[in-house]
Amino acid sequence: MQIFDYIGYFLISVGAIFLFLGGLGVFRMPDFYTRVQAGTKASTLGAMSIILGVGVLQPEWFVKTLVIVIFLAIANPLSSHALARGTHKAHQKPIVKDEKIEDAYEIAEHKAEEKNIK
Amino acid sequence: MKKESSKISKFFYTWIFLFVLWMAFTTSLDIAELIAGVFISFIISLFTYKFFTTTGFSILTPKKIFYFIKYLFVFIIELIKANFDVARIVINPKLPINPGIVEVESKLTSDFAKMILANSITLTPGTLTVDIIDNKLFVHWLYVKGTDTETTYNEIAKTFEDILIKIYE
Amino acid sequence: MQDYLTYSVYGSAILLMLIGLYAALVKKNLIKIVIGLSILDAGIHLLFVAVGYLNNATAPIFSETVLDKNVVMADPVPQALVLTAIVIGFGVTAVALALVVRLYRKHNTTNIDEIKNLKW
Amino acid sequence: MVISNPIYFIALPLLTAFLLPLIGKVYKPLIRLTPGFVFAFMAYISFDLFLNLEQGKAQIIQIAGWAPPLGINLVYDNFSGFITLIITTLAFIVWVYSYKFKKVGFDNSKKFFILMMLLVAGSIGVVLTGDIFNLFVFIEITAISSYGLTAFYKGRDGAEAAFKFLFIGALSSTLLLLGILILYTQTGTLNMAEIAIRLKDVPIATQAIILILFFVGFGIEAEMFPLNGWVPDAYSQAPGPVAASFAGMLAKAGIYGLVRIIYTIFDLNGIFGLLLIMGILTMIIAETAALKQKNIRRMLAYSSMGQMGLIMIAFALNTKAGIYAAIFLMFNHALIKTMLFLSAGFLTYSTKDKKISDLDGFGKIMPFTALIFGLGAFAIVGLPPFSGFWSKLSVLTAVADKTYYVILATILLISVVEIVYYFRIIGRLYFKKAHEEVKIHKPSWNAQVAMSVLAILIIVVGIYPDLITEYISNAADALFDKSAYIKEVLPNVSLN
Amino acid sequence: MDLFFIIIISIISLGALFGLIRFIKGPTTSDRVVALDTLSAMLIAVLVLLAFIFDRYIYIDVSLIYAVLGFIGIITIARYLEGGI
Amino acid sequence: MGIGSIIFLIGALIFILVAAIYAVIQKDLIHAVIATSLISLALSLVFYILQAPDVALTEAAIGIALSTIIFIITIRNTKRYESE
Amino acid sequence: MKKLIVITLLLILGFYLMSTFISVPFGAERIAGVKDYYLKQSPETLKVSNVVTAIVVSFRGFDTLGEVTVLFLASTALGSILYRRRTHHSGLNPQREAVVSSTLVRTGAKVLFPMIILLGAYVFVHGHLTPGGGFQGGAIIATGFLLILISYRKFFINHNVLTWVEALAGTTFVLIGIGGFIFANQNNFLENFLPEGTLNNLISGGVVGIIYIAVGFKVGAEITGILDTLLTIKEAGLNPDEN
Repeated sequence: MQIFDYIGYFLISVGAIFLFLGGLGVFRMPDFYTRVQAGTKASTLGAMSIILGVGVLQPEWFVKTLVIVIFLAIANPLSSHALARGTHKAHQKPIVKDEKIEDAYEIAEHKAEEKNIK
Repeated sequence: MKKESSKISKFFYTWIFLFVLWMAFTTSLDIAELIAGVFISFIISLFTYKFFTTTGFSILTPKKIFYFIKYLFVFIIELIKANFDVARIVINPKLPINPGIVEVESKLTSDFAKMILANSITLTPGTLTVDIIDNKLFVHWLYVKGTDTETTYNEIAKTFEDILIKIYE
Repeated sequence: MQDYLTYSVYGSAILLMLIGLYAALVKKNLIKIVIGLSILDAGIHLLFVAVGYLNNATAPIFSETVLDKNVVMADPVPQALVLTAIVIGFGVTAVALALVVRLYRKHNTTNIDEIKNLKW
Repeated sequence: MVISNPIYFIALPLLTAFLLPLIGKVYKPLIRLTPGFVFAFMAYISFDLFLNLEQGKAQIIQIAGWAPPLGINLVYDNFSGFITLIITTLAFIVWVYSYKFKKVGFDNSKKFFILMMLLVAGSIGVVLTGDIFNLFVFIEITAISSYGLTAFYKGRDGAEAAFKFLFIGALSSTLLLLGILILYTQTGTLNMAEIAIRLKDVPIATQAIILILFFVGFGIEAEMFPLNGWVPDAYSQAPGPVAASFAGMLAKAGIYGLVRIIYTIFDLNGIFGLLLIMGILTMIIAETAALKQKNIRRMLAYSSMGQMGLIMIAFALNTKAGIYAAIFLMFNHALIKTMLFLSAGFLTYSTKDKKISDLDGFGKIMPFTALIFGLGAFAIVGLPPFSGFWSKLSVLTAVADKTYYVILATILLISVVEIVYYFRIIGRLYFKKAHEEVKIHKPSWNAQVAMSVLAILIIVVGIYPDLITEYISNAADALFDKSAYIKEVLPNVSLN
Repeated sequence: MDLFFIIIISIISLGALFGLIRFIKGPTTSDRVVALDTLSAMLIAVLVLLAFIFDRYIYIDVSLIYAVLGFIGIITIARYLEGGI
Repeated sequence: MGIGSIIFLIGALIFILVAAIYAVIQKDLIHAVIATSLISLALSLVFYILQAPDVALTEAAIGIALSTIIFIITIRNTKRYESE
Repeated sequence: MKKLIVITLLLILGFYLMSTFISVPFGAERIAGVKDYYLKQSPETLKVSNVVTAIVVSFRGFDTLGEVTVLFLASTALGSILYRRRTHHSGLNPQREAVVSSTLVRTGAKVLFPMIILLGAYVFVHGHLTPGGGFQGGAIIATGFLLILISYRKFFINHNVLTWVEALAGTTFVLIGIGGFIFANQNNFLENFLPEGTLNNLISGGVVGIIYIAVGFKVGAEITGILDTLLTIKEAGLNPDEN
């Protein structure tokens, strides 16, 4: 069972590094949207990796760790998405480096509003 | 879109799903636990089956299960690949990014499939679903490679959607 | 090591209580006062659980791996009391916030200096 | 034995409160009737139990079948039984008074009675329980139901009063919790009798800290001096019967908890001095503040605080005579203040500000209610032949026995102040001309019955104080004899 | 083996510290919520890790519940931001 | 208690204190509420390390979602900013 | 100035508290108290593996009754302090209602809701075996309803059902207590009158599990009621005075 141990420890190490990168990403990125990108997702992967690592190390725990991972995989992107949407609706726009890239979502919202007014 | 499955199929699907989840929670084959699980999941599915699933058992054909497993693999590979991508960006002192919100058109019709697609897009770093209006996904992209629908579809959604269509449509 | 932990855990719990008390006593905003009260509650819950901890103890739950009666277990009594206290605190917070909403409807402000029909 | 068990004092009101919303769905008038049946039944049980309780004995009720230091236990002895008797009787009378309460309709009367029911249950729980943390839980129950009841009327400034109450209440209950925690760390138990045994080994400084925390915790409900800012507001903004039950039940439960802790658990000499100072401060400040009040409800509230101060002084004497006097005062204060609040509620029913000056000439307009109010005023300042006289007399003799002459003089002086402000109202009631176009609101028959019962009780006790003095002296014995309490709760533990 | 976990724990703590700094700095509400989200994901992992270190299987329930409930708090705040509640 | 747990314990305590001070001084009430949510988060870690999973669970269930939302609903019914 | 006085007072309080708590060092062995009985009695007599649950529900069950009452009281008091809408979404702010949540959140809520309820049920059914119990399970269930309430603003919680669940669960608790009064050996309130079963089994602990289930239902219904009341406060205007 040596091999499983190695896999488990490897997963835990990778997870810890990703959690660290998640924190760093949240800290370093320039605006909210990029922070969500870097932060919550890296930390989600990190968390999933650590949890699975523990599951591999302790085979009896595996099923439950899997359940946690699945919940995380459904719930965490949802919350990131909801947060991004809420922030956008609160008129906080993403920064763009390239002026040519237009905010497609804003345009679509404007269209919808115009439709409503008509 | 296909027509919805019958109530009975939906109900039993919910019931069995919840029961399996219960077994995962308890991780025990004790007879009392199993009976409690059957009972509790029965009660919960009584008032939730109407919205828990639209497909019922029709989703459980061998082909679809096979594609689902394939999807999981593709997803995990994408996840790892793109995470290292983000790691590269975060560690790089210059932060090489070119962010923007782009539009992606999806061919999926089922709400649940759209959720899976959007979650997958969100979880693969570099992209974040901001909203869905009808079949248009608005995605925040860390390094925009083009704003026309074809590029965005190919770059962001194609890998996932090819498989999802086979499962849900 | 032990002294160090004693000071840090109890000290921060007491500090947390004092911060909450400070907010509750000094702040003028009703919601801030309620936040202060909930921080005060949090501090006291922390103190309870810290008192219940014993060196090298495990949780007071006899399960698969811990059926052996010689295992050191954390004191279950403060934990049980704190469960009650948390739920009671939640109830009080809910009532307090409902009162805040009522006061706001009537006076159109959440500043206690401006609400003084009854002489604060 | 199964029917008359103290557990019903708590279990029954809780059960009824839980069931009341369902009962309302079956048949709406039952919402008003059921509480009455329950209160009547409780009053019956409490008479039955109290009259059958031998002197110096206590009935220990174990909960969940665990013997006292392990489980929670209720202690029904002469003292707690007497207070329970007062509370249950008053609960029934207040129900009679408020039976037709609320023209606003079914939903509100449901909430009112649920909150009222739980206020009664909580107060009785505070009185009966023998476990320190359980005491905290019941204090929270009484506190939250009082917040709800204080803010019950939407039109008044109830929410403001309730928030003030809640603020002070939440702070002090947190400190009480802290005191319980320190007590637990020092003694390792939560049972009051066992704490009393083990507290001997605890350093005095720690005991003092615990004591101060407890003072703060109970002081709020006992209306003790620095913590009674909520009292005038809550009393004046709450619905009439609620103010009456605050004076009759909440304050009694608070002072009961305080003296139970002081007499049964602690063994410090400094306590009584502290309580004495607090009592004097409370009394002087409250009574002088009462003199200035224009709102009758606020005046009654301050007067209530003053009476609580007097009760504290009597308890602080640490003699049997003092305790006797204090319990007698509690009894009288509960009955008379309830009566005053109930009648004042009708006197000022249709005035907006409840001002004292609005009462001019009401003696002729509402003769019955004004008479009741006058009776109450006479009784509370301690004039013979009402029951208040005897209690005041016993307080004075108890103080004189201790040779605290300065305090004696203070009490007498304060009594004069009391007489001044009460008689001012009586003067307005009977010797002033009525304002023109006063709207009056005749008390309904049930309110009249409630007030008459209280008045009759006061007069009967005033004429034959021997009716209850024996019980009160038993109650005083029960409180004073700490070792008996411990022996009853923990029969297997030898003292010393 | 202890050393391994100490290193892992230190790395995670460092990451959490960055999250805390972001939380304090803000500048907007959303940024703080992102920090909270990241921290709660870290917490879920940490709870499982600690359950392994303490070797108590039943502790995992706490982590499971955190995974389910943590995101509801975030969604609530998001709904507040978009003006939905 | 192992050294790893102690690192987390001290770290969480620092988190709690910083978040508490932040909650008190912050003028934007929403931020203050998010800070209380962070307090609950760290507090439940502390409870967990102090071998009280029951309490950690309660703190998680009540502190993280329910307590936060009742505050937020209140704020949206009143004012968001604390005035001077 | 006021701040300075408060800070000084608080520092004095803090100093005294600290000096009190120094006498009980963190983690050191304590004075022998009731906890040793509890740790012994709970697995042996009561057959409940989670000692905290045993204390909360059996040894100090009266506290729990009080605690449930506090929540019930809070939800009643909330109802009397605030007005709730009578009928289906009248008096709600139409602007807020117009901001629908995203399709993703709504789909996610649909899928996750049954799982959250199941998790809550798992937590309170296993209160005597694993961490958690009635309160935690109830809170989880309420959070599940919260998810639905914030994703679907038009979702209408049937208060009749809540009332029934709440009343029946509370009644069950008290009736189990009275059952102990009638059926148990020593005729005590809340005493266990069912067989204890074996340790670490779902069916163990006698009435403990049943009480915790009742508590779970009651807490769930109460907190859901509180949340719904708070979420649907009328936007403006109080009813005129009733004196």
